[in-house]
Amino acid sequence: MDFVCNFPFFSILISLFSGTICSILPEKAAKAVNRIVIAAVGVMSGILLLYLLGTGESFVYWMGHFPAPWGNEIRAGVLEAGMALFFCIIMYLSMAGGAHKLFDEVEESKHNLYYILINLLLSSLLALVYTNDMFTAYVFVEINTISACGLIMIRQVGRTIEAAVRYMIMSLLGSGLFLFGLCIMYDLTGHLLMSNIKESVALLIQNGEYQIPLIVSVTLMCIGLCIKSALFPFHAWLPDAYGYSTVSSAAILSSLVSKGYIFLLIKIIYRVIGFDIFNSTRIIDVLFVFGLMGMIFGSLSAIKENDIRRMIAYSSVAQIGYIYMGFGMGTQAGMVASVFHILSHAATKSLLFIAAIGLTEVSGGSRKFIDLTGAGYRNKWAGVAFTAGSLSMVGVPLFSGFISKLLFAQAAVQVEGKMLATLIVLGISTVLNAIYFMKTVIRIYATTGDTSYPCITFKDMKVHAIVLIFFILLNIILGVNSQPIVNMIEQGLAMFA
Amino acid sequence: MIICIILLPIIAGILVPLLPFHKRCHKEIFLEGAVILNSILVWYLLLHHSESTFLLAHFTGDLNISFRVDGMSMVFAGLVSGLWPFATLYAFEYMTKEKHENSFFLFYTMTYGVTLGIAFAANLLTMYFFYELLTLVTVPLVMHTLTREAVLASRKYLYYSLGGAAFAFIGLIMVIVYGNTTDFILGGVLDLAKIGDRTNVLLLIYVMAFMGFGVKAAVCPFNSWLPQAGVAPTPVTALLHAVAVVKSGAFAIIRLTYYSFGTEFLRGTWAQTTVMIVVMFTIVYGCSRAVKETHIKRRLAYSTISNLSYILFGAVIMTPLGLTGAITHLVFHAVMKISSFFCAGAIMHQTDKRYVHELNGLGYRMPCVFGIFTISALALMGVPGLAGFISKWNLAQAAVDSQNPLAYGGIACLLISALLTAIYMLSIVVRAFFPGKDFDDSSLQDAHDPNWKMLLPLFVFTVFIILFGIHSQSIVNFFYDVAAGVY
Amino acid sequence: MGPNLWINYGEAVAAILFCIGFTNLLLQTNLIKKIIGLNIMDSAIYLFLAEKGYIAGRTAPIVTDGVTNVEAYINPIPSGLVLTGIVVSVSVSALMLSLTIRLYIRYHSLDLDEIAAQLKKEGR
Amino acid sequence: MYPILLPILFPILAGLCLLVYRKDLERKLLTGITGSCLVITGALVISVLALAKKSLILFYLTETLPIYFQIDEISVIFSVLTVVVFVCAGFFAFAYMKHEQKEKRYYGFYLIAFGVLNGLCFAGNLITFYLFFELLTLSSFPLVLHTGTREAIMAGLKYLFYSLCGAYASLYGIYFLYRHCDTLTFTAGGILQASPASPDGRFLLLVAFLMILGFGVKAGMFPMHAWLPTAHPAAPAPASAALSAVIVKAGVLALIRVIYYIFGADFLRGSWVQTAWLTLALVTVFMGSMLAYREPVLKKRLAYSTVSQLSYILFGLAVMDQDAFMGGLLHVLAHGFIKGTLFLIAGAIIFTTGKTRVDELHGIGKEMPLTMWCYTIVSLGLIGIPPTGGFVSKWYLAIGGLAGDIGIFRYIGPAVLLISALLTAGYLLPLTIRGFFPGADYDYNALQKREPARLMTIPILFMTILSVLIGLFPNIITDYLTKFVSSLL
Repeated sequence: MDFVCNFPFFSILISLFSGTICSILPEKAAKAVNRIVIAAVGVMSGILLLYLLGTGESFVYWMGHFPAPWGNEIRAGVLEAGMALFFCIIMYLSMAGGAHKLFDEVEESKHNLYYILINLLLSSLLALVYTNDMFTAYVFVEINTISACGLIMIRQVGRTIEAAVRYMIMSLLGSGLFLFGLCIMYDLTGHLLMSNIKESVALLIQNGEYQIPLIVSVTLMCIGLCIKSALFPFHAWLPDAYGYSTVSSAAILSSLVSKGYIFLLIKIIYRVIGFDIFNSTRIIDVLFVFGLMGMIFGSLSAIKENDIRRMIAYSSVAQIGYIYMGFGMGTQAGMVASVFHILSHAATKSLLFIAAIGLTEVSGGSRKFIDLTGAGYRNKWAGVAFTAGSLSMVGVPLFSGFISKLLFAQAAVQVEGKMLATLIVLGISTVLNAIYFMKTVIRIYATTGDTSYPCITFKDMKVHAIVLIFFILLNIILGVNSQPIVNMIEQGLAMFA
Repeated sequence: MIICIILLPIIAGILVPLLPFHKRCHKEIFLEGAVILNSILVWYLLLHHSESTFLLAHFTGDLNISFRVDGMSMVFAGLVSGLWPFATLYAFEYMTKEKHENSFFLFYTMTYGVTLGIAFAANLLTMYFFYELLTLVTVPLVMHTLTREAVLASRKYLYYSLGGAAFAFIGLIMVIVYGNTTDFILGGVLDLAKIGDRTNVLLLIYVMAFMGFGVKAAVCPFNSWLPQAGVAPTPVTALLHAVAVVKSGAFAIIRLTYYSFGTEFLRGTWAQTTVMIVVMFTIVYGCSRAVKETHIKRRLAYSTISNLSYILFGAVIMTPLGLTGAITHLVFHAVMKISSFFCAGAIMHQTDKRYVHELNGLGYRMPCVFGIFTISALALMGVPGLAGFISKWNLAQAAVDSQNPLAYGGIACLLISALLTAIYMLSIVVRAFFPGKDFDDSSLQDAHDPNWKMLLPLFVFTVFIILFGIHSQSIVNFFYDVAAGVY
Repeated sequence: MGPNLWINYGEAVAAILFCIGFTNLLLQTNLIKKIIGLNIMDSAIYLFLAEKGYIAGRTAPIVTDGVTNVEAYINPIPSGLVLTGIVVSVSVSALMLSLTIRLYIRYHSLDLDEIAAQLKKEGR
Repeated sequence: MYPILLPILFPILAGLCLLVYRKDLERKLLTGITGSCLVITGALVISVLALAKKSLILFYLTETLPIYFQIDEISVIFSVLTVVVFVCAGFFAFAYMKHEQKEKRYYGFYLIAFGVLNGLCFAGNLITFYLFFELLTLSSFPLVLHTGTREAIMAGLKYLFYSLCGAYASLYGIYFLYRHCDTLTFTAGGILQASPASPDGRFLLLVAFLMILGFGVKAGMFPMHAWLPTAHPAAPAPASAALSAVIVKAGVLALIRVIYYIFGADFLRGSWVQTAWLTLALVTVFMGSMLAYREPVLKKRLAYSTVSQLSYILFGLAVMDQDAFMGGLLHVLAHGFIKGTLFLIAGAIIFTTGKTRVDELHGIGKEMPLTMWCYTIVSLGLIGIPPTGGFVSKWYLAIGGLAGDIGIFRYIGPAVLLISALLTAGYLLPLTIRGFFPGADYDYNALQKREPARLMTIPILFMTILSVLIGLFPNIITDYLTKFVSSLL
């Protein structure tokens, strides 16, 4: 086994321990450590990705050299490594882009805490990505929840605490369900390692035994993860949590945390239940319908919203609907589209959050649309970035959003019964997206607006601007050069099976 | 070569705010030079084009951004490149009274490149890409005055266009999935074997895509953005919202119908009936709204709505003759409408009058402008000897030839619309030239014809209106060849 | 499934308890009651796991008296899972409680709806 | 080079020059120019009719659509009428328009309309015809709204939109005809190949009906006649004369061209279209007379009379019989001269007395005896009393009607014509009676001779004489026409 194969384990471990270290370091050092860790994990994931692309096969890493079914395992394929790399990039950029806001909004003494939470979050995300063990997944789901909750409430305002409580409650409901489903699954199969469960499930299906408990178990796990990733009817906690927390948190939460759960769901679908078995259940239809409804209702709520951050948050609901719609199609192509949309949405949504903060800064800190009038002239970079993000969301070619729409639509055509519904809802949702995003874009360029607000030039916000540029580039890379990425996703999904 | 043609105006546009021009006339010379140079290049390319496809970039899978010169693109690119230098010249004079000149010329010139991109697109994806881009670069132009009205109009314009594109996108997907290729091939690219029994679904998608692209072509019920967008400066309204933008909607529909879905597949189906009814309704609807409207530019905008549907009517007849008619009207209407819009702009620029009832007696003060306006009005009505008659003739012949009873009704719609056109255009002319017995023209002492920068384009367009009217043979033959796929 | 339910009454009880906890966590407006609901829910799952791991007539998987025969003990993995679960549950409960305290200090209320109303009044 | 174009282009260009020339001309100069233009044009027309080559293809609009001119017998009749009426009414206008504003504009459009009418007469195919038909509308509506009162402008617009409406309805037909004929060149006997029974033929019948309705608008046929009574009174009197005598005849010419030269009488004979057309024509004849009978304003009364009389002609055409057709053609000439004269007289009366209503005109015959004598003579002509022009034409119409293969209309037609003739007497003669026999209470002391200026009386007199001459020597015309009419039918 190559040395590279240790990287998944290393990256989880580094981020976990650096979190602990951060608590005793001075603030500056903690920040440095945090950045270095994220970068290092990113680099490791990159190397791992290259390595896996080279070998073309996934590998299983035995923790403590206990073989299955007793030991705990880590498994790395192209998709896992790619996700890890992507998460690191987004996280790094979000941290850098929101750093200045962090100082304004969070008490001095709590900065260390913030870095701890970020590191913890990173480790839990990585664990969710890499683990091959269901119970480990559960534990890290909880860790993820706790650290995410911390990220929300680190800004000590009434709203955020309340949002954190709500987030916590919903998450606990979700993880409770997940755990229960997991227990039933364990009861049925006697295994906790994904590959072993899959074999047993296949056997059960073959023998026609325990169908109902199996379905119940899968359903419980699905619902649990849906709640946690804010699929449409379970999204009530989301706008406050994303809307009021500090900007880095919002960006990370919306683009990474919920995506971590979704990724776990993908793993469960492929590696635990088996893609075909999952598709033969009715669950996908339910997911499909909820996905479609999420696309519409999320956008409708966003149109009604009068607060730019909350609007973006609602837009997340719609975008998550896209992803679940992709699951619901029950085809390989749909899955590829969903995974691509995970990437594309992550890149775009964090861009939007970071750009929005730039716009509110030059509007007296207000996030109401009326105050944002002309903000695009006062903060040019943020304006351009927000426009780019919006266009991507609307699905203008060149940006990543277009490709994911393209993939979704192409996937939809292959599914006989769901084609028309998907295409029409896709169209309507694009119109709705156009309405609220373009409304904002026009608003920020409408008039020169209130001249009493300061203008910000490139010098005043170098880091912010550079981060935004990177985000836009990321978006365009996803949009223009999508074929290799799509190939990679396909390869990764193939490795899952 | 093609890429250079598309990029040149975009770069020139971007340079406008960046270069330090000492005098306004330097800027004018720079811009006009760039535009003329580009037009010359375009014509050179059209006359020496090769069949080959120029591949710019792979997108995903076998989707790519590529360009090619074929018959339709020759028509559209030739039209656009012919009109743009004149419109730019006109804009110089017009914009002396408006603010933010630089940003105006930035986007105005960029639009040229983007429109050419639509014209030269070799496949549906490329066209879709430039189509979206066109929306984006023209929004700032609509918003240019930054008044509340302009902001609302641009918002609406964006919603409609992007929303329409979303549905057009679905059509694109269908072509990708069920077609052999996305390239434009006259006769369509759909693979009937792949379709199987899903014909009806495909037809539904066609109708959706038609309406989607139809948003730009202001098909009823998606037309209300166009009159509102009239708040933009007149060069924009004239060139973009009478020619470049709206015609690219029609152009896209032609591409979709003839080059992607294929007329063989569509002719005689319920989809054809549906879109034809929509188009016929729009023809009459646009005109009747124009009659009711008293704001000159909005009136012309409604007229554009109706006339665009003439083009679409030709297109949905789905025969080579129909396409010929559509192309003829696409070109001729562009010249007629830009001419009448420029007249309206000249009136606004010289007198600040915006409503029809304010025009009494102006004909004697601005004889050139109103004379030209009269000619374009007559042309739009379809008086023989002017361009409009020929295009209507071709459309009607195509409709008669198609043996489709609905198309016969369409001809009736054309004629009703012609009558309404006479009403709304001639009532302006009559007011201007026959103000009534007791009219006191002392209030109009200051009004006079504009200077040469405005008049030259007008005269040139008028010459073309008459020229096309009395000698259309060669150009219509060319269009017929285009429709038959010779080029 | 009917007779199975009767035979596996332990699991049935666990499921019922889970539902009770779940409902409490979801529907109670009082934060403390919510946390209690959370604990009931978690306990139900532990009960379920313990029930599953139990084999009649054997003892806990702690080596006593040097008996290493596998037959003597129940399945150790569920027990391990329960222990892990308890740890997680404790930490989550602690976090929730601390949040509750913060909210109480700020708004002098434990009722989530009332807090929400106050927040709305605050206007941000 | 193209002599046939001269009578068309010369007045048009002259008119355009007048319009475009921005400064005001001295009145004498203006009338001089206009008058000489009129005379030159008249001479040109006559010489072209007599001398020039009879056809010309000017250029091709589209590949198979030439602008084509051709002179045949119909052209001769209509262009002679045009020349006479336009020259007379033009000279009349020099006196009449003295007090109007913007005379130059009037003469400009008048000349253009003259040229366009010549073009219309010479047009050799349907497209050329349609071109001049549209141009005629456009060049003549400024004449209608010339006075510039609100009423006049509205009347002008009404005229414009009615005419365009009709023109477009016909254009609809042209589109279809073009598909079913190889060419649209006027050919005696028609060029349509299809048989009325085939599906295409059935549709073509509909098309024919539409075209009859459409061109019928110009000819004031019911139900699209409403513009006529509005436009005529609003226009200056010479313009009304030209309008009523010639321009509305363009509709008649159009129907002749379409029915006899494109469709062919055989195609329509016996079809429902013929029945409908006959019905409409007779309804119009009767209705026009009735309305005229009830109308107190002189010019409006004459306008309704025009409505009625034009439908005499249309009836003649609709019968599709040689005699009736001949009658129609004769009536074109007779009515043209007579109605032109009547309108000029009405203008002269308005010009000198300022009175417009018939019941105000007691004793007018004493004041303007020459004028009123002319009035009486032409009135008798219109009623159809021998030996005036109207008698001959109505005679032919009645004979044709009786002989025609038109079922029950064989009886209804002549009867309606007769009733209408009675009504004509009823609405025209009261003016003569009042004018010459003002009654006992007429104050003879206040009487003053106020015969209008020579420029007015001479045209009136000239046209009166012509109308009588037609009645006296109809053979010249009928002989000229007989052969060609038989070739048509």
